[in-house]
Amino acid sequence: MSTIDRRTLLRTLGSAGATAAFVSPSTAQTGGKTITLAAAGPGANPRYVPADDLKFLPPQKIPAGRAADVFAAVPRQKLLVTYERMVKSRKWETRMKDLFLDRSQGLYGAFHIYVGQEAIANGVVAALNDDDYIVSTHRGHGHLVAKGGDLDKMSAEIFFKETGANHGYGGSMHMVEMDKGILGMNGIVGASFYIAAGAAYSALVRKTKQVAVAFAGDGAANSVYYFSAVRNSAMYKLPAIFVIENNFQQQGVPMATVTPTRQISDYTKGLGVPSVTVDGNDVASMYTATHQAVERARAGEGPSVIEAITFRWYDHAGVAGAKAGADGAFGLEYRSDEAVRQWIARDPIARFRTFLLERKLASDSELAAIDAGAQRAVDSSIEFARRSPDPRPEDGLKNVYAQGSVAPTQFFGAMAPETN
Amino acid sequence: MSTIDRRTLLRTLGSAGATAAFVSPSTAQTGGKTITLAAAGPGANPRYVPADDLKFLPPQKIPAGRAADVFAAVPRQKLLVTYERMVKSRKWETRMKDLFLDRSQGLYGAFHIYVGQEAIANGVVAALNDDDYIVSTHRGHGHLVAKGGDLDKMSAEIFFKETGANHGYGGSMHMVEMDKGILGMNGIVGASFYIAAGAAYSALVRKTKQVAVAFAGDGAANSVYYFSAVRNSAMYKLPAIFVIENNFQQQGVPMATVTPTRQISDYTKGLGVPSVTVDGNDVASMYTATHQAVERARAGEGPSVIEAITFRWYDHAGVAGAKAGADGAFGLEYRSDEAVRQWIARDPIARFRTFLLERKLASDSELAAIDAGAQRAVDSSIEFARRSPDPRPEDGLKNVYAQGSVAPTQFFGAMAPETN
Amino acid sequence: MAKKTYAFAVLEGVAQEMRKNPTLCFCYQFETPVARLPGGEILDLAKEFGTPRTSGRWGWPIDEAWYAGWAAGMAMTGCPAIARIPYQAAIFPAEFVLHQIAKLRSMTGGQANLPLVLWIGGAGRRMGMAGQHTDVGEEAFYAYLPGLKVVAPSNAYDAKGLMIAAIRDPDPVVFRDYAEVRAGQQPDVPDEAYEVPIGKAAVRQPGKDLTLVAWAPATVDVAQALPRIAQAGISAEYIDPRTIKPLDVETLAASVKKTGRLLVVDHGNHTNGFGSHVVAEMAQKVPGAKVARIAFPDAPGPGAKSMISWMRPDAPKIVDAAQKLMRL
Amino acid sequence: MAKKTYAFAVLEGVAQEMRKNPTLCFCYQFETPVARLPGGEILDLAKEFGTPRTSGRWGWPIDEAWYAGWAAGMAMTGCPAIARIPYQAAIFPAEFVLHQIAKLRSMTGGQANLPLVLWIGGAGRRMGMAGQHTDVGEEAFYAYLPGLKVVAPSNAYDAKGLMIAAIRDPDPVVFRDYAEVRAGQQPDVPDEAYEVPIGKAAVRQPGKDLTLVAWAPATVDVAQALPRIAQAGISAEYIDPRTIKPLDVETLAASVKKTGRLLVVDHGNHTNGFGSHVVAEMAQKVPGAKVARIAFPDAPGPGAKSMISWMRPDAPKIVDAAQKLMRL
Ligand SMILES: Cc1ncc(C[n+]2csc(CCOP(=O)(O)OP(=O)(O)O)c2C)c(N)n1
Ligand SMILES: Cc1ncc(C[n+]2csc(CCOP(=O)(O)OP(=O)(O)O)c2C)c(N)n1
Ligand SMILES: [Mg+2]
Ligand SMILES: [Mg+2]
Repeated sequence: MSTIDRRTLLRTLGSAGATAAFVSPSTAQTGGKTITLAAAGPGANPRYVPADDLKFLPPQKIPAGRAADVFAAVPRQKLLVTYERMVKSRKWETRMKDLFLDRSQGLYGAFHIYVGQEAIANGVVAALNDDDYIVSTHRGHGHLVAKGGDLDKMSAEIFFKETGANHGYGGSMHMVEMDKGILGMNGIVGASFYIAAGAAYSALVRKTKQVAVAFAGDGAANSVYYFSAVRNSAMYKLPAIFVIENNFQQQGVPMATVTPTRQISDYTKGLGVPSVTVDGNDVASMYTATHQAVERARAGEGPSVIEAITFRWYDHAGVAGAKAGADGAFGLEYRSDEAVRQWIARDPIARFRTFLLERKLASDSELAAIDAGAQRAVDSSIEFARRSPDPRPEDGLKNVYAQGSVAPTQFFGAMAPETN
Repeated sequence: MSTIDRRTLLRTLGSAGATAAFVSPSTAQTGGKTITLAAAGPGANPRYVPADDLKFLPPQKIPAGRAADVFAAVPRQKLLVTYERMVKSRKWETRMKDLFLDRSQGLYGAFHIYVGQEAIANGVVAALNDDDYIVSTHRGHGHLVAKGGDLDKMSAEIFFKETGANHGYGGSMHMVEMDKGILGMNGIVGASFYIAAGAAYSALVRKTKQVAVAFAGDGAANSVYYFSAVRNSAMYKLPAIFVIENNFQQQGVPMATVTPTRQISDYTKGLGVPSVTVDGNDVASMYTATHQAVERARAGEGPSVIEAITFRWYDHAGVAGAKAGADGAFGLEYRSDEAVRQWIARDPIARFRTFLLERKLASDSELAAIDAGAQRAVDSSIEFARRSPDPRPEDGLKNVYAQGSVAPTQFFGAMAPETN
Repeated sequence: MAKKTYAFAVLEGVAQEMRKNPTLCFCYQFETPVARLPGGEILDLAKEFGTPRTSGRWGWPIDEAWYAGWAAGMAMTGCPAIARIPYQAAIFPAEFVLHQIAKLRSMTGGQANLPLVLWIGGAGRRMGMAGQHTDVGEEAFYAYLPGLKVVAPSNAYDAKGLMIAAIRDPDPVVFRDYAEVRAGQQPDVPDEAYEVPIGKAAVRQPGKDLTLVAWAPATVDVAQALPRIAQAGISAEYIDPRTIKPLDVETLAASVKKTGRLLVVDHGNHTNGFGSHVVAEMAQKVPGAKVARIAFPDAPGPGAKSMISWMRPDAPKIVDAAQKLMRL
Repeated sequence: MAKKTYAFAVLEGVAQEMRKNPTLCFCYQFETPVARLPGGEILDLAKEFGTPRTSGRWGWPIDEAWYAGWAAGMAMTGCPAIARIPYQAAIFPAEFVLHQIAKLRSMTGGQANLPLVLWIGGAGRRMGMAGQHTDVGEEAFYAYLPGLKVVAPSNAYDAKGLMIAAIRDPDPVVFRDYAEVRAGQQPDVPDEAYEVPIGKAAVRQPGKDLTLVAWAPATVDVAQALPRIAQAGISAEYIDPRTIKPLDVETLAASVKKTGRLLVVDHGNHTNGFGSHVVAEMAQKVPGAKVARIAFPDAPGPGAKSMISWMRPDAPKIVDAAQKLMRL
């Protein structure tokens, strides 16, 4: 056991972060490398100031190490698909951000941008099978794209069209594709933990060896559902993986002001559940950590927790502080612009791109072609959305139950004027 | 760090159990002796059979060691008061048990017997000041007596009389004495955690240095309120102490079948909250562990968790399997009679008595006088209860709000027949 | 067809469906699913289906919101689920039910299926338990939630039939299970599986002077009151809605139209109990009808017998109310 | 007396009480208690009172049941408390409120004091948010709980006065805080502290043909409907109950007795929304009155504008309902 501070760890050990863990009774069982991190964690800091998050910057490149090697050994085709989805996710959200900024487009509703966190969704999903489950959050566009979500349906849903992922009922915060194992985004902080644990139990009953992943934020880790879901998953050795995306922010609340421990992964250490903290902007580390958790899950050994350190580039919701054609949101009072700039400089996609090139896993022109294809897919999805019809007003009474409609009690005598 | 099994630990180290802890990042801070216990803990045992609880028997005597010495140094008067309250608690419940068994007495309502666990309430309360708070559970008669609860009021409440602790509104499960810092028993598993944490916060605001103790069972540790209360108490460094009375039983559910860790104190280790497991039938260990937690709390360092290993002699509720004039309930299908017998052989009161005698802190006749006095107090409290009047029917409409009565809507037109 | 306890009847229904559907699962806490017939027949679902399909011999931890979360994740991924919530915890899963179980179908535009049953205990207005253990009427809250169905059987026959209907229903159903109903007189219960249709009220007794409506625990008191109401010369049409949501408004309204008078007996609280909704619906559907309700007062149930028995809307009060309503 | 935003008015009330009472405390999540007047005046309760009396500059973790637990422990031990619950979590504290906050006084025979305010947000029937973020009407659930009081202001004046009354009240009070009310037109708000009495309805407009009842978000639509109802030649008496529990039944009944007609407009769901209770109370108190209600349908609010705006009981539907009710 060695004791070093977090930043030094991520700088020098790099992808070893994928298996870095604080003292955990169970770490030994997972075969992971055990590293004790010193008091540099962000939690429990009453004198917190926004610039604090600068202390936790990852290195600018995906560092050499075990995780990088493991990831590089993944079939090239899979790596390219992963890259493509990361780019699609980035371009789709960036385009949507520009559309939201342009008032004349008439977009409305919730819109939580995932940009900056793409290595997490994609590193995790790269380690899953197609029939594994994911459960997402309010900030989940990127999770959907990573799991193969359909951009046409997603765009149409943002436009609240009948052709949308949820036929216009859900919007940005509730998109779903059940047949791809996407059990949906969710607007309630903490809900994903229970749904994923329930889905994991279902896999156990059906003996399918499927795994269920709950994505959630640093804020969600304080939900009463979190510890309960992990504890019950440990109790019943469920094939569940809890991915905590620690972007240091909960709306405008800095993570350090509400977290009593140095790392969020500490919460579950006492349960004997492998709980690691990794560099969430490093797709190789995310893949490797998830791969290990998946193996454990499929072997019937129970759940794992992966805390992924990252940062969101935009505001909590909407487009305050953002500009069309430019990355990041600035001038927000709960964080420093310097932090945003530094984290943009650790762009997980740029890091992945460099990795692919340096390891000669792809050529520049190959990647450029993927980039261009992604842009075309994004653009055509928006055309699809625009062309699609709005839901009919009275369809609001449908889909409450499997069959039929509920009564239109907004009208006197529960009948619309025309029929009254 | 040494690794030994739990039973050996309690046998050989005895009262050292008061500060025994599993690896916890914070143990070092508390100055406690760190001991790693091996896989002998009862948790996560799918092949659980009732006889398992026999593996966790404490020694028959309060063992020599640090805790015993610390406790022996407590002023004699305090030790005798503690002994007296333990005896009162035992005799009061035993008498009530006999009354419940005698159908002709007409007792009714909830009745959860604490007998066998008295060292916990009394060891804890001996380390508190009079103005500290306790919050209790459905199984809380013993907590009340330990905190100086009034037997007359308690008996009258069991009889649902106007003179009762709750004027007949509450019964066995809700008794309260606000001015003694007894914030009440509570029928909802897990509720005590939040109320105590809130009271601890209040002490912080009022700068009184009061401490708040939540008593709760092993079952309650699985309530979503538990981890939340400890985590928030850690976050705000609240002077709260969470005492988990692990009696291996949750109604008829054995603790090991629903607890994924070896010890319940493991749950909160990840929070950096000192979390120890001690021999709950050893009043000296309970006192010493609590004393340490109280010092920490008053110093503004935050909460502690104390898991106390114990066993209840009677059924979960009521008097099934019990006999008038005899100790313990037998023939219950969720536990072995052998376990009950063995635990009765570790009677915390007998252990305390022997301790007082062996250390020459009291003479046999002194203790006999206390025993006799306690019996008189119990008997006269029952006479008091019998003599007291029933609440008036219409008083059920009172005390819903601070003022006035609510409407008697059980009558047509919300008026009783006589007045209608 | 045989005399069965309520407990046996419901578990028999669950067992029959679990035999048919190998992915149907059942979780519970301390209420291990074992029931016996006087004849000796034993149903032991924990033994028959084992874990993970049941919570096993010992049951699950005291963490009731989790049961609802589990059921949701299960149901969405091909394992219909029954989650039994002890009565003390009837409201623990409320948030998860409101925002997930009840809404997911609508929020996903119809794509999320949640075939699950929340089997939620009910305490009853009994002496000696006090406050937290004397509640009735949480169906009022669950009925408020769009996307849920709610049933509240008042005997073993309906309980078995409604449980089976709830299991087979593609939507989430709350099944209220009241202690007083379990303890009451039971009709014969067929051995085979059958459904009592969700959404259909039972006209328990035809009559012409007034319509008496009661469900679940209040039916115990109404049963005692009925002969005395008849003796008083009043012909009461007695209806047990059985399903709280969707409420069988047609059957109720037809009766109130005929009798012109409605008396709702509710063991829930007065303010916004489900009885309020029944009265409101009838007042609107049958203008001019005389509507009334007696309910448990807006107070927690106190422990002392003297207080809580006076507060209970019991048979004498029901008879008195019927007579007064006739004089209005 | 000055033009104030709703947010400023309420925080001003809280600040004034916190200045008077050094143990009154206030917790919140992301809604940091800062408000500004156009003139530049800034109220910053986090700064003024600091921690531990407030949740400070950054607020508390996303763990809303804890806020209710905290408030209970605080209030029982001499620190009256205000716990602000974000609208997404309006039901998270439900269990703790039901079994502890609402019942402790009764269960202890009057000995537990719980002077606390649960300041609970309300979403509103807005487009684009869908399901979990479009709820209205959770006051129906809280009003059901004996031991609670519930207020639902519809403008800044009432909000400040009801907040102060709630803080001073010895009993636990739920204060509903709806986004649409905050955003609406506001009357002048006095600078000094004052109470709007809990339990008193406001007759907003006298009339003789029908009684129109609406509270909180529905008042926004009613305000638009009133001139058109008048144009249609209908004299509506418009009452805002302001307090949901205890409901001012006398004021309402006196009006319905006078007009003979009641129209309740409710943004809550139809089944067992609080509107059901208002209708039921009036149908019983004023036999023969014509009672009616329009409410949001029993469906989660869908995201698409086309659907949710059609479902909203808005001004045209209110006018239509008033006209139809007159023809009944
Ligand atoms: C139970 C609940 N409380 C509050 C909210 C409001 N809310 C929405 S997102 C959010 C912040 C979540 O932070 P985190 O979990 O870190 O996720 P992030 O937004 O950073 O991705 C909050 C407070 C909610 N949706 N649900
Ligand atoms: C939330 C909740 N669920 C279930 C119950 C029913 N119940 C009462 S006591 C009890 C067992 C509690 O076990 P434990 O916490 O270990 O305390 P013990 O009875 O052993 O003292 C249960 C399940 C309850 N009161 N509250
Ligand atoms: Mg975050
Ligand atoms: Mg126990």
